[in-house]
Amino acid sequence: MAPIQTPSVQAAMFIESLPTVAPRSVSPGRRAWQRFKRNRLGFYSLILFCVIVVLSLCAEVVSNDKPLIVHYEGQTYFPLLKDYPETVFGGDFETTTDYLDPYITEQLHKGSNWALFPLNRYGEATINYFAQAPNPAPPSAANWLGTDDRGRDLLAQLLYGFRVSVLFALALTFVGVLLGVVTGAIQGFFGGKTDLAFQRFIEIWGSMPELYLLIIFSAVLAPSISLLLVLLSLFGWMGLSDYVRAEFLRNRQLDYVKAARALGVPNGQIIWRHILPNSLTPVVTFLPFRMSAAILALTSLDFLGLGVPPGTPSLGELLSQGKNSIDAWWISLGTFAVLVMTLLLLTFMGDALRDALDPRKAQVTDAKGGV
Amino acid sequence: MLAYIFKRILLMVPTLMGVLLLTFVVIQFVPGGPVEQYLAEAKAGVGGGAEGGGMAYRGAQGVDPQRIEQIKALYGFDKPAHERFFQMLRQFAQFDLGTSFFQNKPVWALIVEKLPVSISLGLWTFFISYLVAVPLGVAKAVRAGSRFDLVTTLLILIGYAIPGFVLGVALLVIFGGQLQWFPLRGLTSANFDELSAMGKVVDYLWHIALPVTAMVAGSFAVTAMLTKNAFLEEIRKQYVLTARAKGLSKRQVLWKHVFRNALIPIITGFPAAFIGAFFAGSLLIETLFSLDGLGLLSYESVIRRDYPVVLGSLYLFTLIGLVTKLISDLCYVWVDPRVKFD
Amino acid sequence: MQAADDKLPLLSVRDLKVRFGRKTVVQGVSFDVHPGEKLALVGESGSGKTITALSLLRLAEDAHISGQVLLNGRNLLSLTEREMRAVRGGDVAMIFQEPMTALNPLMTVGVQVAEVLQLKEALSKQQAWKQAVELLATTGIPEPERRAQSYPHQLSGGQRQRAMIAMALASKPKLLLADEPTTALDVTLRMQVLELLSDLQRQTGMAILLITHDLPLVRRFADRAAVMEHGVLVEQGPVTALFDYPKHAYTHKLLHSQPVRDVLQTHPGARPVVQASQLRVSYPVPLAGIKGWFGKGEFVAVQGAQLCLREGQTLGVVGESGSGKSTLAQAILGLLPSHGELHISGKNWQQPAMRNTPANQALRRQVQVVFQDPFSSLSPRMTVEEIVGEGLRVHAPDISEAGRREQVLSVLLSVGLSEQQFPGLLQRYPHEFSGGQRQRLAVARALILRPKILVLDEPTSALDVTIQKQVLGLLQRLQRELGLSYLLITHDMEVIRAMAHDVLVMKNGEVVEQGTVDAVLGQPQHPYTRQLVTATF
Amino acid sequence: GYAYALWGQPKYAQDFAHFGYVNPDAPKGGELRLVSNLRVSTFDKYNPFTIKGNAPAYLSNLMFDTLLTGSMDETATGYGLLAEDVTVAADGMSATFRLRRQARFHDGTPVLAQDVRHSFATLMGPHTSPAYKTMLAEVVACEVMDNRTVRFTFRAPNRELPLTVGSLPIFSRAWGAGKPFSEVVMDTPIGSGPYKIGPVSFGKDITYVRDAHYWAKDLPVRRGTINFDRINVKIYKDNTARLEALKAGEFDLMRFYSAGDWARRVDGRKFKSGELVKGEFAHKQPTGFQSYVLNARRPFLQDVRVREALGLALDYEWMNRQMFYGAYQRVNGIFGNTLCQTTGLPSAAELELMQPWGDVLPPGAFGPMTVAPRTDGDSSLRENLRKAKGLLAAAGWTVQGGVLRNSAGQAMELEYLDSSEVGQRTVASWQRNLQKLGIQLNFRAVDYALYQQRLQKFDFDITSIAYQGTNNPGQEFADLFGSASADQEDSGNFPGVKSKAVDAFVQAMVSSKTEAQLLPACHALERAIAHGHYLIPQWSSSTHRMAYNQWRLEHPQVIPPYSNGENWVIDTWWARMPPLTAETAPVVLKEQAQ
Ligand SMILES: Nc1ncnc2c1ncn2[C@@H]1O[C@H](COP(=O)(O)OP(=O)(O)OP(=O)(O)O)[C@@H](O)[C@H]1O
Ligand SMILES: Nc1ncnc2c1ncn2[C@@H]1O[C@H](COP(=O)(O)OP(=O)(O)OP(=O)(O)O)[C@@H](O)[C@H]1O
Ligand SMILES: [Mg+2]
Ligand SMILES: [Mg+2]
Repeated sequence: MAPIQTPSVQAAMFIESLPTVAPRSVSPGRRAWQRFKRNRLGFYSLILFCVIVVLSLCAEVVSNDKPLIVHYEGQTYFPLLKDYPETVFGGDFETTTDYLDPYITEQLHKGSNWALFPLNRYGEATINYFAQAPNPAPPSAANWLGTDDRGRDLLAQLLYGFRVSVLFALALTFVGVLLGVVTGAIQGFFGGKTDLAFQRFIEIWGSMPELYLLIIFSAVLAPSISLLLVLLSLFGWMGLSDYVRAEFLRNRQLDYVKAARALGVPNGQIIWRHILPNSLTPVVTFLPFRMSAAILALTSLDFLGLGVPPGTPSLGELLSQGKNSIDAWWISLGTFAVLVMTLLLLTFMGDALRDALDPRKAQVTDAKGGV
Repeated sequence: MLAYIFKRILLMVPTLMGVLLLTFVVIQFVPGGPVEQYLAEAKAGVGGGAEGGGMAYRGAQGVDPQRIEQIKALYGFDKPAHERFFQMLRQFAQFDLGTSFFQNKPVWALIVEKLPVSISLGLWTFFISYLVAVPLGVAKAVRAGSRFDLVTTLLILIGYAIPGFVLGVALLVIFGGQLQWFPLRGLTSANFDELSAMGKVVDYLWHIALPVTAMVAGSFAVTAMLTKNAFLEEIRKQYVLTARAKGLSKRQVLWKHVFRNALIPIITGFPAAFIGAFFAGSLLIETLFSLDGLGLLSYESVIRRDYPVVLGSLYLFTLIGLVTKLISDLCYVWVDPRVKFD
Repeated sequence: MQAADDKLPLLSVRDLKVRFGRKTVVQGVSFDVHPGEKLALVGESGSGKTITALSLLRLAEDAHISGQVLLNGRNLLSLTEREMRAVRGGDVAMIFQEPMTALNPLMTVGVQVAEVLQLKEALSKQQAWKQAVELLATTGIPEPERRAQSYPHQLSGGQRQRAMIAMALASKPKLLLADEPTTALDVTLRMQVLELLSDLQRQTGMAILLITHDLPLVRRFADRAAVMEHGVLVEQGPVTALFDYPKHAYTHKLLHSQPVRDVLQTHPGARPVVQASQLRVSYPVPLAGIKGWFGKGEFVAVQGAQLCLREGQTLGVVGESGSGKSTLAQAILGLLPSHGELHISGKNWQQPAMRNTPANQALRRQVQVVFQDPFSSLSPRMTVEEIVGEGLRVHAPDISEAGRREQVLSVLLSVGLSEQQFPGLLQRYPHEFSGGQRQRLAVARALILRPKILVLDEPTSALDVTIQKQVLGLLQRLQRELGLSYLLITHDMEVIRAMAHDVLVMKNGEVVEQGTVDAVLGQPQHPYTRQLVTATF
Repeated sequence: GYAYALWGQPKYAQDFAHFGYVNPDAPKGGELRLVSNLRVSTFDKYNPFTIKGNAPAYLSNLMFDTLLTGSMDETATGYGLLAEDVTVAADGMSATFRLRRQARFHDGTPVLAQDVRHSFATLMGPHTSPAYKTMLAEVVACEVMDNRTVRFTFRAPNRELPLTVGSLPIFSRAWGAGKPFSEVVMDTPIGSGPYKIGPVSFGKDITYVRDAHYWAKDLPVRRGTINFDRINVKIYKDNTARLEALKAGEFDLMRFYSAGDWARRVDGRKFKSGELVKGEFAHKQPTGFQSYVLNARRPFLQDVRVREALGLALDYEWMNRQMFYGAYQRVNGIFGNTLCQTTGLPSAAELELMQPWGDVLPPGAFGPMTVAPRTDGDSSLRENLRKAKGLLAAAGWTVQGGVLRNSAGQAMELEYLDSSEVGQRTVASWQRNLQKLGIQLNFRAVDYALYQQRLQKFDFDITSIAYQGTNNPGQEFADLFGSASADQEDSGNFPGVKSKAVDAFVQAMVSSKTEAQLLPACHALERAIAHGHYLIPQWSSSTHRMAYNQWRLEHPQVIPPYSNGENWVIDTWWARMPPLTAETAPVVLKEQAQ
């Protein structure tokens, strides 16, 4: 076999003349993106989702118990960026100022002093200490969405909780999908002994007494989000793995895989470029659900003391509060609204992603759909 | 094929051993075993008391070591771990699942006792969710992008987003407590035995209406979306054109031709869900509606360190799970003769 | 049977236009088909023949159709979906071009045929099944009862095609749209099928719209012919008139394109690159009843085959449909387990051959293949650039992206696919092509690596004669210049004559005759070979 | 005598006709529907004494009589029930009970001394809950003197022991005869109590039916009590469901432990119509001392000033207002609501006890008794925190860079250990206030079993413990605060109090022969503990909060001070016959509900 020659020699062998114009080409990625965009709902969902995530990422500026700027006795302070002890503003303590304290508020409004507060005056852990109504309190002028059962502002909780939950969910979903797809692909593609052995491993691993494991861990380690991420990732991939395996078992027998084999394409590439794109249905379908499951999983372990570190705002925690005080409807309702919205946006995005991955999807929007 | 099945069945033995060994080893490291539970009980007073309090406590002296030895013997902890493990294996080989530490019953009896509740909830949930979700998914695929698709997505997602227990509480408060249309607890009324056959059926349905609703609401979304996407994947393939060219109606094309092709992802979850319907409980729903099911049993046995129940039910359910898995693998071949495992 | 002009046409197509997005692929086609008439639609590959046929049934997906399609005076384009359903399969049936993808992979072919009978003839399940088996038998499928219980992937290309035909004929349509119905059939079977069609026509007065590249077939079979180029009907008329006095330049070109033999002389001393003896290939088949639980039966598809392909030469393989040609090819490619001696460039496939071990992979580069059914062998989610460029990506990973694209474009151009013709060619997906175009993609994919050995399973069956000539010319030139060896499977004796040095004739899984082209085709020994040679029209 | 009083004389004379708080003419009949308040929400046996399994609620109380029975308006007196006579030996080393002739078990056989001994032996045996062994550790033996006389002998004189043995449940030897006690599971208990087991829906509900021929129904101690024909106990596994069932009228009475539930969630149609009412019944039960326990073994918490400072940061008034709906009183000291409760300056007797320990006692101990810091009225949180800051500074802790550090530069970071996330709610405001002092208090919730294990090993900084109060303090305080138990794992000395003074006071308490000796010892102990700031007092409720159906139930006017909620109801309430309906309910009842 002669070595591959330089392109020009090669080209000359086949044809009389080279094409005169360099082809204008749209990369497959771009085409996929265009298909994604064509799904309006999914596209706008993506935008909205990004906006909300960005908003929650700068939650400190939107909702905080610290003022953005303080002008006190001729000097300007930026409490958001730096902690000032209370003594700076005429208080008693050298610890970080509580700007909601009436004593401090009074100081800040004496004479020419002023302070500019964020839109919502509560941070992620701020207790509205100076409220009068017992906790949880219904929506009021001070707490627009009410407070939760320990007197924290619900709006702030939702904002910060969304941030924690969504970032966590993204990470968990990513890891879970990655592991699930890789393991499922390997089992399904190679089949035979590989499949047999790996399946047994999964069966054993899957029946691991997760709860006990967690209890053991909780005895040794303090809860943290990253620990939770690791623990949940260890077990979270198996369901998806089965689905991917099933798809692979079917698709690996198809003719185009045979063709790729005949071409000498290495296994990795066959898996990655040929079979995987055609086996993504369950993956894409489960994406939004995995996200929301991850959000809920944040609380599922609370009773073991392995949930989110206590005091961390999370949607799951709010949900269980809502269950415990069913009369405080604003807690359940607010949390529920955020959850549904997140899930909806994710699902619409999932739909659009499915379209993007489907080359047969109509090129034109007004094609007659369906069978 | 039979050779494959045989191989799989043979492999179940080491798998089961692996599962049991793993759990057994883990259990050795869990803090707070039954002996400790017993000791704590010796000191703690009756629960209750004002809120914020931790463990209720009334003064007491320690328990003498001899007693502790006695207690250890009572729970079988006087023997070394490996001996206990092999004893357990011997038992399990004869399908003797042991006796609960804390309840006066063999594990078998406990499981059998809880089955009616679990089956009631599980089976109904399973049937309703599949019978609704699969056709819904198909309809959504056919009308992908239409308003119908949008609205149903919205509905099933709302159902999915409400956690079962929250919905359960809401249903319980509204329809059980306030309106009193449905009973608040149990699977049957107290006077069940006196009812006529028809009355029994009505009574039973009346009781499970709320819990099943709470469980089923969240179960549509995943299956429906999976069905939808699996159908969308298939619906544009060439053989669908052929089927249409034959003059088949839309429904025939969908159910006779596309369905089977789209089935693999659906079937992956199906046997597990079906068997799960018998044995999986739902802790929160069971608690909420005062139903004595397997969900509660497994949770309590873990929390209270009732190891015989933990291991016994693990053994039984793993065994069933392994068989289920085999069945679902065989289903792939049945659905798609091209699938081969070797 | 000349259709009377005064009779009302059964089908009348007026100014049919079909558009995909902004691209119009059928540009105002008009023609009539009278009851009992056989109209042949010929034309360049990719000229819109299939799309036209599909449009008649309103099955062209994502396409915008305008114009008029009058069936017995009813405009099909304005019917409701429900009314259309009655037309499909009942009044108008269709034989699809690529049977592998057109058949439902998870239903046995028997069921698929019976389904039509149940639907249109309202037969019971058992009756329908019985009749389906009979229908399959009439198309010449051996062991029809067993084959009816096979899934499409368990059939040979020709068998699938015949299943497709049986399905279309099952409902006794008034109009049959036959899109390349005989490409995978050998000459004798082709005759048998045409006979069958003619019989039916005599009985029921069925009209046929025959789409084909096979001009001799048209001449022998059709009443009238229409020639299509670039979505336009350039010429139509009675066959004899059209063939004898073509008016349009394209028609002229079509009629005078013939594969030309332009191959090097045989070197008896050339190094053998594929050598096989006592090759035996079998498929597992399920056994009936309890036995099926314990084991599998065996269907021997190739038995005791012996062959030798020498460097720089072409070994033609001809034979009955279902005789094991594709099976033999796949065994040589190491895609099926085989018994017996098999050496590729002096090496063996590492067993199991299907496994992609490094040793096998190295061998694979030297042996490339064009599958019989191009559509199913192209990954549906890969673009042309990825599909064609894949071999380079794997075997010459150091070529730059741009370099690779250039090579892809040039090889595509050499099989007659150019960017000018198809804007955005590289980014298209397989389903956006015509059958012939897909076949050329498959050829291009195999050629780009310039393998030592090329297995070509019906590489030109879906190509019109002009393109066929171009592709065969290309193959010949490559063989001359680079010394490639071809294993060429085909039903087309013209192609064999033009390309092959040696010929091997197969029947029922056995090699019944082999020798040089001249020897085998000149003095055929075996009765089957004799039949083949004489039946060529 | 007919009764035994721990201190002084029984309130009721020998010939009393009935207890003062009962309605002797209460009508008998009707049904009381209760809800189970047990943590484990099912039952799988009828034997309440064995280790394994769970018995139904109230079974033990309703089915077994005891030798003595208490009255609800006294703290430590037992009146003969099964026993017609109780005599404590002069040396206090034994107590002898003489059984009543008419006493009968449910199977009609007489209650004999052998049964008492059998009950004692069984309870002390290997198959029963360890709590009995703990309770009876000081009892050496139970001897049968004759058929109707039985004597318990004690290891050491202890005034409380006669009451303890007097409260043992007595059951027949015939109950599960021949089987090891651990296998007596489903055998219907043979006791001599007023109720028998009626219809049962096993594992779910149980109904107790009054024994029409109850042998003791005319005894003065039983007059006017046990008025319901049937007592039905329903089981709900979920709190919300239980609450809804109450509102729906599925049972007649429910006791509330959560201020939030009581204030916010107890309402609905039946409350509006007056059928259900919320009753708060004041009692005089010991408050107990539910507290945040500071583990003084930990280096950071060794300094009493630090511990006091931590207490100053707790804003109880805020919590009571914002979270408890004002439902609680602050706990003060360890003997709240008992005779032993300490106030003001130490008396002479107390000083006499305390003087020898002047150097080990906290300096404040000789001053007035501690009063928990307040944040309302004149004092404010800011002021308390200022004070705390001062104390911390004195102890060498100052704020550096926003964090409280000692001279070694260590930051004050403490962990609050709890067994469930729920506790976070109450601690949150404390955490916030401590933050102002620069103290980081981390909340850590662990699995219940793990929590217990860590408590046993004293592996915590701060936790919360609901110490039950008692009217008769005794030996248990050595376990709670004694030096010996401080080093012994698994003991009850969670704060790690290790003080010779405390040991001495406990010793004085235990060995006191009269109330006059006892009280100063208790006061001294209470002062030592309170001024040591080991416990940050929490709160207690001075009422029983019970919602009940007043159309179906009636209760006596006098509320006995020492009753414990449900027992009072079961014993002394009676059914309205016939029950009222919306039409027949008098306006008063309806108005009362508004
Ligand atoms: N889904 C599609 N999207 C875009 N273009 C398409 C699509 N399907 C077919 N085409 C284009 O339409 C043209 C006509 O295709 P058609 O299948 O009718 O050709 P044909 O005449 O049947 O050719 P052949 O003889 O090769 O089968 C081709 O150029 C093809 O590339
Ligand atoms: N997977 C399979 N299982 C069982 N039998 C099969 C399978 N694949 C092919 N066969 C049978 O093997 C025989 C040879 O098939 P093959 O595809 O090699 O024929 P062919 O010579 O290529 O025919 P054609 O010209 O029609 O393509 C046929 O009779 C076919 O039915
Ligand atoms: Mg075509
Ligand atoms: Mg073939």
